[in-house]
Amino acid sequence: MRIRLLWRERVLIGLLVGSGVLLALLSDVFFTPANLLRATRYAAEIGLVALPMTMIIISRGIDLSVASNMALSAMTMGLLWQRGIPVWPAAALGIAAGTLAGWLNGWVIARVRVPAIVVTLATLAVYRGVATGLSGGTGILGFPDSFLALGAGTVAGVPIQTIIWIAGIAAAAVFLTRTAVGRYIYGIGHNETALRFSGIDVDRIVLGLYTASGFVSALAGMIYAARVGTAKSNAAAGYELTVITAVVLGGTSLAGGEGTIVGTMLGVLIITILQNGLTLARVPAAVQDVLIGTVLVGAVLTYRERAGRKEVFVIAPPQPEPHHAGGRVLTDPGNDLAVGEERRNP
Amino acid sequence: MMMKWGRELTILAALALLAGYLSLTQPNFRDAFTLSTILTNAAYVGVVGIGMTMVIVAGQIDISVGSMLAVCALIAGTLARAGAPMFLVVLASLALGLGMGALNGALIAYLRIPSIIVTLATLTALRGAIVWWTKGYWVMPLPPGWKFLGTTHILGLPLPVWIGWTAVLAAAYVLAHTIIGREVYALGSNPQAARLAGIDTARVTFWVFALSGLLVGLATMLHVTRFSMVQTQEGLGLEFLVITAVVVGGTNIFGGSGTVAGTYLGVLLLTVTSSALTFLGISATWDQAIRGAFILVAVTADIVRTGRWRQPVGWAR
Amino acid sequence: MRYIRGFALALTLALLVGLAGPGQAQKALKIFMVPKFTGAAYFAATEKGAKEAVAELKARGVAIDFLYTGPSVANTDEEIRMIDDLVAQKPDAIIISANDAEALVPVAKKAKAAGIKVITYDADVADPTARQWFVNQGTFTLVGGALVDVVAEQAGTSARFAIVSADPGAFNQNSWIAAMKARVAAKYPKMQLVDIRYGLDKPAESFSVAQDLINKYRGQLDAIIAPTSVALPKVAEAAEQAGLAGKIVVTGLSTPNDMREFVKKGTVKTVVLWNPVDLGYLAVYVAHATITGALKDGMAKQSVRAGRLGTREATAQLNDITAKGPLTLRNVILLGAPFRFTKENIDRFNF
Amino acid sequence: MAEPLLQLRGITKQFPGVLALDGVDFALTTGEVHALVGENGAGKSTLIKIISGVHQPDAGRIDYLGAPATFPTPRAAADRGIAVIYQEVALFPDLSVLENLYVGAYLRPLRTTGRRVDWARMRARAQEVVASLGVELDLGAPVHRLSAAQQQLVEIARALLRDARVIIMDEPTGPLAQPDVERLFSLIRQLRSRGVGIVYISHRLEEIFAVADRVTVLRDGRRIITAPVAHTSRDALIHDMVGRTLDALYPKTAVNAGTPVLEVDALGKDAALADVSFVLRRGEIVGLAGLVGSGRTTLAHALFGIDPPERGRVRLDGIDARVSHPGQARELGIAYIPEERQRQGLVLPFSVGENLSLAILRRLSRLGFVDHAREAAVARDFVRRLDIRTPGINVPAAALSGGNQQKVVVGKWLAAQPRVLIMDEPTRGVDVGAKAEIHRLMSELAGRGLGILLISSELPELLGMSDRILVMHRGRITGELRRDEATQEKIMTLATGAA
Repeated sequence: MRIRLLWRERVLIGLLVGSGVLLALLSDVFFTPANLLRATRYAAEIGLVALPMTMIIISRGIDLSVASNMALSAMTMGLLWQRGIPVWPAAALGIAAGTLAGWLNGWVIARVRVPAIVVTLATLAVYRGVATGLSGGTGILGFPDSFLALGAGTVAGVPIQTIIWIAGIAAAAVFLTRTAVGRYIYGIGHNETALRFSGIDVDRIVLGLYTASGFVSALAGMIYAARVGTAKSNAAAGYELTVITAVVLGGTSLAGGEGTIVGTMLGVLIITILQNGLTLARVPAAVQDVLIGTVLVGAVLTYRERAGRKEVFVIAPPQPEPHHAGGRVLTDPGNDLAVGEERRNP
Repeated sequence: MMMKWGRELTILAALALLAGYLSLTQPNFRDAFTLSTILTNAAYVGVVGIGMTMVIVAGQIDISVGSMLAVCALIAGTLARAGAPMFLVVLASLALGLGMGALNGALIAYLRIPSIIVTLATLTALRGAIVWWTKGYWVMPLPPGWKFLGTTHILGLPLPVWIGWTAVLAAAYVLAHTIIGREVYALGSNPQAARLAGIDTARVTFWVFALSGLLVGLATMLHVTRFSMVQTQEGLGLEFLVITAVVVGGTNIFGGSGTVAGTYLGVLLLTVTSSALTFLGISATWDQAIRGAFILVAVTADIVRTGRWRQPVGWAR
Repeated sequence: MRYIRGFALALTLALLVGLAGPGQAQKALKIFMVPKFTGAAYFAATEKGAKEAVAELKARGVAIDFLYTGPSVANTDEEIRMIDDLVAQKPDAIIISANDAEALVPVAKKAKAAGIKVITYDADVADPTARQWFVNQGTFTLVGGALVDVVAEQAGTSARFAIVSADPGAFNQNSWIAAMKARVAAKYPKMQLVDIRYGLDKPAESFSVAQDLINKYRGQLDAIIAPTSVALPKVAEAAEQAGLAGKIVVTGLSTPNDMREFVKKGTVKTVVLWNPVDLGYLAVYVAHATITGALKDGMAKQSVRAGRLGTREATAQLNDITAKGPLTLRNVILLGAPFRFTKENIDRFNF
Repeated sequence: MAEPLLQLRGITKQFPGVLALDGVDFALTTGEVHALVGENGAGKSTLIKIISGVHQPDAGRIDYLGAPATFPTPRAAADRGIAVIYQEVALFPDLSVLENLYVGAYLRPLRTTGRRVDWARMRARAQEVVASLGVELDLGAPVHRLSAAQQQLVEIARALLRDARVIIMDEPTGPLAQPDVERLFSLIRQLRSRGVGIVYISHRLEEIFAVADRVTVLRDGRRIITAPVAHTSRDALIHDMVGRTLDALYPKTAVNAGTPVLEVDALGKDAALADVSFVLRRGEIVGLAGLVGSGRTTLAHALFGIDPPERGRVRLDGIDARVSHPGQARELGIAYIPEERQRQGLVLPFSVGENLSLAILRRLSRLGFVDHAREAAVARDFVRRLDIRTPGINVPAAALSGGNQQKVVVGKWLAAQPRVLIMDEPTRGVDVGAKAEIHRLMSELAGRGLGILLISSELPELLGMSDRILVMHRGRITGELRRDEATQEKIMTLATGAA
């Protein structure tokens, strides 16, 4: 397996390593396995939700309702458990509720054709509102340890949610780069109409993406509830912006068609270690906010500088000749010309 | 004509229906003072909505308005406390809003970073800067002249309402009948064609954001001069409210069409809805769910009304 | 070339961090204090008190590495993450005001399990075994009762009142409301709570919600209680603008500094609160006593000496009312009875 | 001959790696229609862009209105009266016709200095211009409701409103049906009589003979010839453009039609499609003629499942088929080469290989995973078989010429092994060499037993390639003409409903 990284992913790795070294100099606790593993607990929830979000943004959509969905599904689980349903079946039902909420987003977007940003802006309020309404705002706690292990347990020293996240990254990366549907997702982002005219059921893929986003958000909601030991309607407030920040920092274009899972993973990691390391270095949270905003703009600025020149981005087996699938190869110099540009035929 | 103003008329009908029902069942809703408070609370949101309408019509988005409002409010309050005369304070708020808007605009128009990223960054960074700088201390006490703007009444209505209306009318005129206004629509409708038509698209984009900032500066003055202190939490969540109003008001979220009148009606509708929950005694815990569902129904109904949902292909998501 | 820009970015980062990050002290007692959020005068007052106590202890020759840090806005998740990060630095004690009583239990337990003395102040965690001591500013029963008493005194025992609270899920506010209801039921049977509305701790929302209440119950509402410092000034403002200043009783929880103008004007006759400076001050003394072993975990009939405050009893059990019904608080150190700030006394306080 | 309006001498333009123009001379006189022809890549677009201020020449000089001139920006050129009507319409869909006429050059009220828009004056002048063109346009209607022909009218009116002395038309007839083309030509003649100089670019040589006074042929960045059209011929032009003699442009081979592969019976969809019935046999090419909006594309979309029909029956090889979705159409063996190549046919940033495999990606997958080796093999196979000129299969489709892009779209659908191929304007905007190749390919495919339904607005193409021609008017088939009896006049009579 040959892995070739995009230029922006190399920038991100540089940024990750650079800030890692700096933070290690500022705090002796930062660069210890225990601290870094612990930090991934927080990365996992953001990171999981960021996986379907990456795909949705690649398809030129957006899902602003993810954090509300986390709260709604956790709340559903909590309320069912409180009414006597064993915790794991309750969790399954909570995930089912979150998946349904995601499906509902997808249905309105794909079938009624309401813009995704409008639909999910509305369901951002609806889902959290329903969670608040159902629970009256009070939290539910006292879940059994077997459930809490989902959020606090470790396997061989590695937090359980980190393992789930890594598995999710692998699955999402393979799905996006190796399967037909993965290719279609990029295609939908570039030119949805052409995909419809190629006999591809765009609506079904879109529906699937938002449903998957609902499912993963619900799963992250369970992990969240297990980590904090509580199901509460204000859970994960504001996570949607962190998730989108991480995805965009990872190089996914909001204009659709561009983006990778590896980039998103790096984006999540950078935000996580900045927050972790800067707290350890005793930088006030307010300053961290300013810093992360600056990093975001700076990173996107460096991507834009290179946007005119595209590179190969593939995770693919070696090929005897320059290989195509998923590839973007530069050929045409100076093709940033206006309408009606003639393409030269070599 | 029906077609052209269809969305505005729909909202107006919804507004009339809701207000009519409340007036019939809740005698206190009919009260002139109730009306005045609703209009006053809508005034500053409406002014921010003007800027947001321009930004969205131009095909962009600005989610930093709430943080900008807080910065303007705190600096204005600090200046007033330092003894600056009120007209200077107002000018400072306008200038500061213009400056922050211009920063957004420069990053978006000249460095060509997507607006959602720039304003997401300024949303977080400005809020962080506020907490860092104020340490959470509210700005008070404010000099006696501070509340002049916010509490003076003309013909029974507070000054902010009149200023808000003037701004809405002026903006409606500018957008509909001046060259810069029309260029904003052209830019949002087809950016590439706008460039070919000789429009300096970067300049228009820059000014749209700068103006949005300026209007936030104005809105700040309409809002915080009603109170005898400036709280650091001012403007939290304002972007959500304003964008919702713009979308409910019929502006196409992808740019090219939309009116300030629609946005102002959208603001009024949301304000009345919010008051209705209290007047009708609807449990506050369901508040958020009802508001969200309301937006979804409003927007979906409009899409069904205009038949856009039946378009088989090629309709941008 | 291609790495230069990334490098420049990292360099900028380094500079910013360099400016902001102080060095770490050696061989001192590490005491960290995490408020709900740093952006509020109330918590700044507790910081002031805490630093005062730290200075006194230092003057007595105790080396202390004290850090006051928290989320910039009220955010449970950020608070949890920050506490977890701070625990990794192995402080001797950590003083927490919980944004969410339940959600902070696991991280508090984790800190305690790591041998760190965990003290809560201002807002407790839901599980008393997750911490050593709760420095209580005044029980919900006392504070909620005081608010209702103010209404009864100023608007009569058959007053109709409404509440403008923070968020439907806010534990402290909900507990005070529960205590108010209990007080009304026990002492003022004719008093009537007509409505509870939420301003979500946003000034503009708090203001319009207060206006809606005033407009709806015009002439039929005798008092509004705002048990949250963000909403109280906005409720007062709404009463003033409706021409009801002095005609409708406005009271609630806030600091004297924040409410001074309204109290002097008479819009708000009484503000109820404890002294947050003293609260922070006491919390640091409790933390220090717990570290040194002067306060032993879970033992009854102890007392802690807290500088200028004198001594405070450490109580093993204290009955209170919360959002979830009656509750027996365990391992509590009570600051005292809530204080009423009025026109007469308010100028004596600066926090 | 009239006075020279625009004169270019020795224009040279170098792009990295390509010499786009090499010492080209070009002249336009007042009241002249000067056609500019050449294959894609010959330098036509670069020349236009130099005239309109998008590019600056590296060498050479431009004289305009008798004086040396430079056009540093498109705006500068526009201000001096040079207007371009692009292939892709550069209008503002949300704005009214009136406003579209003036974007970038709004009129202000006389005697004031404000930045106000003077709608009344704009409307008055626009009405004048529109009336002078002898056409009707609802100035208040938003442009997105206009037909392609009407949108083009807007562009022409816009040029006239700016007192354009030179109007450059780049493939103006691409989206137009025959009567609209006729109308455009009469409009062009009218403009010519007003003294406007027109640079006319088209791949359709018939049009050049119909409307142009002179023609200049470019090839590989060099001017080959400039001559009055009266002194040249189609074949000579093609020879100059291609650099060699081209075999027949319409290489239709006679076939014996086989069994019916597609039978359509009383297909209907509200008012757009009224009980359409016809039969397509194996090996047959059936032309579908009609004006824009006559229902040809609606019929194609109905058959392909993009916009499923409400009534009627479709049979494939005698078996009833319901097509409610393009994916189903593909599985049933119906392929559709859409009208708008770049919008509907291709994912431009995707590579040639990715576009070729797009419709059959699932068939190239095992357990959901794409077999990249097989995919590459299939793509290379089609690049070779269709002679797609590309540096490789991982070049973005956007980098290919129009003709080669179209071959990619055809290849994508041939890979799906269809039995019925619906081609909607398959050679629009394709240069003459590639056009001939696509026609040859059609004949070959028909020869191998495919049934082809050819939708075209270019009557010579329909006449040259079809075994039979069906003519549509207002959603119904108004007539059927055999190859030997069809003429342009007969088709137009049926298409306009005059029969």
